[in-house]
Amino acid sequence: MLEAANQGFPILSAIVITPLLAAVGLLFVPDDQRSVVRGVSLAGSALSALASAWLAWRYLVEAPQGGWLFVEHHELVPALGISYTMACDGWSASLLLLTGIIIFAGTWASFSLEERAREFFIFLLVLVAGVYGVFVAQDLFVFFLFYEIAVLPMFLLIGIWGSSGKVAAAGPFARAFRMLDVGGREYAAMKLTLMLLVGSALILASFLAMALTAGSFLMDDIGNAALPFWLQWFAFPALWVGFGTLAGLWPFHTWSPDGHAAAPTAVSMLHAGVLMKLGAFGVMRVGMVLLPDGATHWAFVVGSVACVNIFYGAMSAMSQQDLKYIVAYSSVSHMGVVMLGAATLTVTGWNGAIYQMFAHGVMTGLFFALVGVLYDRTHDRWVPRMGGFARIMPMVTVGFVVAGLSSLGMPGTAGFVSEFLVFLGAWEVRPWWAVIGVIGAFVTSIYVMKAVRAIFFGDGPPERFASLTDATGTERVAPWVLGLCLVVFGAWPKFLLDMIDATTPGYLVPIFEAMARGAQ
Amino acid sequence: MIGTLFLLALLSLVLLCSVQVARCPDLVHSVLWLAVTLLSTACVLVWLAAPFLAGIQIVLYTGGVITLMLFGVMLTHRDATAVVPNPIQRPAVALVAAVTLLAILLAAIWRTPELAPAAMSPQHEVTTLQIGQVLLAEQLLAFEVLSVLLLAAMVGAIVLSRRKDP
Amino acid sequence: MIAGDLRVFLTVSAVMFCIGVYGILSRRNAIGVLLCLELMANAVNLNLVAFARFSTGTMGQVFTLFAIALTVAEVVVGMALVILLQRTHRDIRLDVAEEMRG
Amino acid sequence: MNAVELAALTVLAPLVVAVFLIVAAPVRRNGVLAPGLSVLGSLVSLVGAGALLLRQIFGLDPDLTVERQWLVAGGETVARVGITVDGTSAAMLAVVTFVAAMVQIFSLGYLSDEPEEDRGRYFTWQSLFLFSMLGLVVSPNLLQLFACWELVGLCSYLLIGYWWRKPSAAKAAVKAFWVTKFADMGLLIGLVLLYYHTGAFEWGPGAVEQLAAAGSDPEKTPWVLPSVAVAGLMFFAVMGKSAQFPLHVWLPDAMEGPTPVSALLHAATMVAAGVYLIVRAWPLFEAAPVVLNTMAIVGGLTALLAACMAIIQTDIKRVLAYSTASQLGYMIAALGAGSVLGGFFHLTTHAFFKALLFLSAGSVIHAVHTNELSEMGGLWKPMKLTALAFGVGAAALAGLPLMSGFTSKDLVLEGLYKAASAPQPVLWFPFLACLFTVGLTSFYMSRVFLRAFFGKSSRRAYRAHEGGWSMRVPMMLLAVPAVAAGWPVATFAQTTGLFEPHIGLLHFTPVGGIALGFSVVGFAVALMVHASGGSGGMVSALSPLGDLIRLSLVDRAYDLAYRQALNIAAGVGWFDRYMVDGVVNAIGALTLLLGRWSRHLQTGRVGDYVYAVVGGLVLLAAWSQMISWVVL
Repeated sequence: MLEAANQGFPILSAIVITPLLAAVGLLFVPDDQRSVVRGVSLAGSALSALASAWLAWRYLVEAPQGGWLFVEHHELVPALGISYTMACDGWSASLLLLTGIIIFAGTWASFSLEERAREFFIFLLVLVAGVYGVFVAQDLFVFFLFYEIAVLPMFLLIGIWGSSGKVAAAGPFARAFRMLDVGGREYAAMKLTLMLLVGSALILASFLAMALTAGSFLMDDIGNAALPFWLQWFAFPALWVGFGTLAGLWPFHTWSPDGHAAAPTAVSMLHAGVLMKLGAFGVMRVGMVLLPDGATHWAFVVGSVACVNIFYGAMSAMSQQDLKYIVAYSSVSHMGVVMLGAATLTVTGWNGAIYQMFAHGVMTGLFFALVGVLYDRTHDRWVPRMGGFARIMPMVTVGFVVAGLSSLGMPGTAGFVSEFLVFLGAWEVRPWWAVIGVIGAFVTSIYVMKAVRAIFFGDGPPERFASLTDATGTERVAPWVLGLCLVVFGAWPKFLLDMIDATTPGYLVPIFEAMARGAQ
Repeated sequence: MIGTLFLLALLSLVLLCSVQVARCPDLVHSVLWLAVTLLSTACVLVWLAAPFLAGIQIVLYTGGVITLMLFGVMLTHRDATAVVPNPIQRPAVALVAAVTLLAILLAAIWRTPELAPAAMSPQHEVTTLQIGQVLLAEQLLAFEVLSVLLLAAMVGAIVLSRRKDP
Repeated sequence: MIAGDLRVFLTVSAVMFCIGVYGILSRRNAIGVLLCLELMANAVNLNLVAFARFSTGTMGQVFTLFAIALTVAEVVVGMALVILLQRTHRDIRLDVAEEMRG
Repeated sequence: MNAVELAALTVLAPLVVAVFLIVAAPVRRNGVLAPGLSVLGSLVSLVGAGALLLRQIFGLDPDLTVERQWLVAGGETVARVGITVDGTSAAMLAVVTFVAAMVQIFSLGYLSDEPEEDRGRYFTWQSLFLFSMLGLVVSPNLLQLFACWELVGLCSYLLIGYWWRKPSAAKAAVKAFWVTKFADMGLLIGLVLLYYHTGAFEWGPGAVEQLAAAGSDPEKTPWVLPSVAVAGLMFFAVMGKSAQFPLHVWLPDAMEGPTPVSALLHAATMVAAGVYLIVRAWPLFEAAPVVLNTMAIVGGLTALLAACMAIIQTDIKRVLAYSTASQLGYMIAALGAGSVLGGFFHLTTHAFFKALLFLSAGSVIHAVHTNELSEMGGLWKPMKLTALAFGVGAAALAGLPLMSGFTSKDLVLEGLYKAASAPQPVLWFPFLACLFTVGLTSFYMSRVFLRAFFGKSSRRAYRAHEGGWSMRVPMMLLAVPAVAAGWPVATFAQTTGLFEPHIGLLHFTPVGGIALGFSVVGFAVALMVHASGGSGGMVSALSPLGDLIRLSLVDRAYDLAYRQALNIAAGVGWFDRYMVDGVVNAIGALTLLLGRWSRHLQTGRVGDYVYAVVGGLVLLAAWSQMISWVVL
C-alpha cells in the first residue's frame, strides 16, 4: 500500500480539510449575516461531497479489481510507529460518498435554523471532517483521533440545539428516571456522550494493545503481525462493544432513541445516517479484518446479538408513539442487519453489510429530514395527535413512504439490495439468522405502514394543523436528493456494489485463514 | 569541640524558636519569633557552607517576608489592642498528628543506612561564582521562568488585594 | 561527630517541619497558618542545603535558591489572600471561609 | 426490432411514463396530459405485446433471454435482471397489456369527476403498476420476478389507498400490504434457500436437479427436502398474492379502491401473478408432489368457500371479489392437479371476462353512485350496453357453452378429474368442490345480474345513464375476448408449449357436460328466487353462515394476531425503556448519588486537608514498610 504513497494531489486530506476550512471561515463571518453563514457551510459540504463523488468514480475507473488509491503517508512519531496515513479502498469510497450525500442534504435541511446558526454549522462541519477522516485513516492513532472528533461535537449540538421530550418515570428504576430528568435534551446529550465515551475507552485500550504488540499503529502492519490468539480473544469483544455502542448494539443502544429524538434535524441525519456507520465500519474494518481469529471465535455471538437487534429494535419501534422514537428504533433494527451481515463472514454478507450502511444512511437521513420538516411545523412528535397530513404535505408523504419502503426492503430501493445480500450470506452460516432477518423486515413493514397510515392518511388533518404547509424551497432539496439516491442505488446497485465487491474478498482472506486454523 | 557545641546551641535555638512560633498566643510575637528562627537558620546555612544562601535568607526572609507579615497583621487588625489574638484549636489532635509524622520521618532518616556518616561526608564547598554561572548558563530558562512567576505573583497579589472594581 | 553527620541536620529539619504541621493544624488565624507554612518551607530549605553540603555539584544550592524565591512568591499571594479575606468577611479566621466546601 | 427489443419497449414504455409523471409535477397535475400520457404508454405496450404474440404464434421468434448482471459477490454474479421472451410470457404480456389499456381508457371516464391532482396520481400509479406487472411477466429468473412481485404489491397498496381520506380505504390498503407481505416472507426465504442450494435464482430443470442432489446429500441432512421446502415456501407467497384461503382476507377489502383498479389489479392481472409464478417455475413445483397436492386442496377449498361467500354479499364489487378468489382457486387447483394448461388458460380467459364484469359493474356504480345491490334494479332500460356486457361476462364466468369461460373451466375440471382418477384419491375433493362451485357460480352471478338489471326499478335507476365513449368502448372491446378467447385454445396451447394432443377446436368433455348441468341448475334456482320476490330473504337466511366463515374464523384470527403483536411490542418497548434503559439510568443515578455523598469530604477547612495529607503519609509509610518487609 505504501509503495504508492504521496503520488499526485492529496485528495483524501483535501476532503477531510474542506469542511474544516469552511468551519474556520465561519469563525470570521459575523453572526447576523445568516446568508453568508449558510453559503460558506453549503460550499464546504458541497465541495467535500463533490470530491467524494469524484473519488468514487475514480475508484471505479482506476481500481476495478480493488486495491488502494490516493495513498498519503507521513511519519508522525516514528518511534511508536505512528504515522499520518490515508488511503482509499472500495469500502471507504462508498462510505465517503454516503457521508458526502448526507452532509450535503443535512446542510440544506438545517437552513431554517435561526438560533446561533454560525456555531451550529461550525460544529457540524468539524464533526463531518472527523467522519471523513475515520473512513480513510489507515493508522489506528489517527483513526481514533478522527473518531473522537466525530463523536464529541455531538454533545454540544444536541445540548444546545436539541429538543426535549417527556418520559414518564415508571418501572423498577423510577427514582433514577426522576433524578436524571429522562427525556430532556441535556439528558440525551449527556447520555449519548457518556455511553459513547465508555465505548471509546474500550476502543482505545484495544487499539493500544494491538498497536503495541504489533509495534506499529499502521493497520496493514497490525494485520500482518498475526497477533496472538489470547490478545484477539480479548480485543475483539472489546472493539465489538466499543464500536458497537456507536452502532446501536443491543443492549448498549439506549442512547440512540433519546439522542436521535432530542437532536436537531441535521444532527439526527448525520448521526443516524453516518455516525452509527462509523461504529459498524470500525467493527468490520478494525475488529474483524485485523483480528481474524477473534472474529471467527466470536462470530456466533455477534450474529446472534445482531438478530436480537433486528427483532427487538423492530418491536420497540412498533410500540412507540413518538415519531422520532419510531425512526430511531428502526435505526437500531437496521444496524442489526449490518452487524448480521458482518457476522456472516462471507462475501455476500459483507457486501450486504456495507451496502446496508449506505442504504440505511440515506434512508434514515431521509426519514429525519422529513420528520424535521414535520416537527418544524407542528412542534409535535406524538403520532396519535396527527392524521390526514397527506392533504397538506404531499411531498413529505411521498418522501416518508419512499424511506419507509426502503426500510422494509422493497425491491427497487437500496434497502432491498442490502437486506437481500445479508440474508443470502446469513443463510449460508446459520439459516435461522436469515429467518429472523426476514421476520424483522416484515415487522418493519408493520410499524412503517402503521405510522404512515396514522400520520398521513385518514380524516384530517386536525384543526390546529390544518393551515400548515408542505416542505418549501430549501427544505425540498434534502428529500429529493436522498429519495433519488435510494431509488437509483436500489434499481441499479452495480455502481456501488462493484466498488464494495472489489475490496471485500481481500479483507476476507485473513478471516478464511483463521477459520481454517480454527477448524484444525 | 567548641564548634560542635555552638552548632548544637544553634540548632536548639532554631527548634525552640519554631516552637514559639507555633504556640505563642500573640500573633505579633509569633512573627518576631519567626524572624529569630529564620535568622538562626541562616546561621546554620553558613555552617553548611552556603554563605550566599544565608545572605539571601536574611535579606529576603528576615527583611522582606517578616516585614510583609507585620504589615499584614497591622492591616487586618486596625483596632490595635495590645495583643493580637492567635487562638489555638484542638491542640491535642494536632499534636498527635504532628508527632506521628515526626516519628515516620525520624524513622526514615535514622533507619536508612545510606544516610550514615560512613556513606555521606561533607564534600567540597560551592562558591557564589559557581552558583551564578549555573543560574545564568545551565538553568537560564528556569531562572527566567521563575522571574515570570514572581511577576505573576506580584500582579496576582495586586489584583487580589485591591478594592472593588472602580 | 555531630557536625559531620547529615542525619542531625535532617532531624532538625524534620522536627521544624512537624512543628509547622502542628501549627497549621492548631492555628485558626490565617496569618498564623501562614507563619507556620513559612516554618515548613524553611525546614525544607534547610533540608535541601544539608543534602547539598553532603553531595557534589552546585545544583543543590541553586535549587534552594529557587525554592526560596517560590516561597516568597507564595507569601506575597498568601498575604494578598488574607487581606481579601479580611475585606470580604471582616475576619481572618479560616473556619469562617467555607465557600470551598463541597 | 428483434423480440427482446420489442419486449423492452413493451415493458419500459409505462416505466418512462411513470417516472416522467413522478418527476414532472406540473404535468402530473394536468388533468389532460397525465391520463393521456399514461394511456399512450399502455397503448404502446399493447402494440408491442400484440406484435410479440403474433410473432410467437407464427413462430417467427425463437425463445430468447437477455440478461445483465445485477448483484455481485466476490466478482461472481449473484443475480441478474433481464427479459425473456417465449410463448408463455408473450401470451401473458398480451393479456396484461390489453386489459390494462382497456382499464386505463375506462378510467378516463370513470374518474372524470375527480380532482385533477388525484387523477394524475392515479394514472402515475397505474403506469407504474403496468411496468411492474410486465417486468414480472418477462422475468428470466425468480429474483426479478420477486422484485416485480413486491412492486405490484406496492402499487396495489397505493391504488387501494387512492381515496386515502376514507379511513376504511387506508385500512384496506394497509391490510392488503401486510397480508401479502406476510406471505411474501415465504417467497423471500424460498429464494434464499434456492440460492443456497443452486447458487442462482433459476427455475429450470438444472435447478431441480441441484435441489434433488442437495436433498440426497447425507451431510446436509435436511429435515425437509429442499425441493419441497422451496416449492412450499413459494406456494405460501402465492397463497397471499392470489388470495387463497386463509390468506384471502385482503381481497374483499381491496374493493375500497376505484373500480378500474379492482378490474385490473384485483381481478385480471396482479392476483393472477401467483398463478403465473407457478406456471413459470413449474419445474420446481413439479418436483414436489406434496406441495402440488396441497395446492389442489387449498385451491378447491378456496373455490368453494369463496363462492359461498359470494352468494351472501350485498355489495356488487364484493360479489365479484369473492368470485375472483373462487376462480383463482380453480386455477391453483388445476395447477395442483398438474394441468398447467388448464390453470394458465383459465387465468387468461378469467382476466378478460372478470375485467369486463368489473368494468360493467363500475359503469353501474358510476351511474347509480352506490355499490349496494339492494339499491339497484331495473337498470336494463337505461343501460342496455352495460347490461349486455355484464351479461356476457357473467355467462363466461358461469361457463355457458361457446363462452371463453366454458372452455377453460372445462380444461380445469378435466385436469382435476384425470388426476383424481389417476388415481390420486386426495384430489377427488378439489374436483368435487370445483364441480359444485360451478353451480354456485352460476347461481350468484345470475342473482346479481337479475337483481341489478331487472326487477323493480329503484329510485336511483331513473337517473342512471350510460357513461361516455371512454367507458363504453373498453367494455365493448373487452366483450370480444370474453366471448372468443376460449376458441383458439389449441393455438394457445401450442404457443405456450403446453400442447396436449387431444385438444381440438371447441374442446368438450363429459366432465364439461356435467358442469354445464350444474351451471344450468344454478341459473334456474336464481331465476326461481328472483321470481319469488328477490334474494333478500335468502341472503339474510344464509348470512349467519357467512359470519361464521368470515368473522369468526379468519378475520378475527388476524385481528387477534395483530393485537397480540402490538401487545408484545408494547411489552418490548416497556422493557427497553424501563429495564434496559433503566439499568443505564440507574448507573447514572448511582454516580450522581456517589458524587453527592463524596462531596461532603470537601469541607473547605484547611486543617482537614492537612490531616488528610498526614493520614496519607502514614498510609504510604505503612505501605512502603510492608514492601520492605516483603523484599527483605
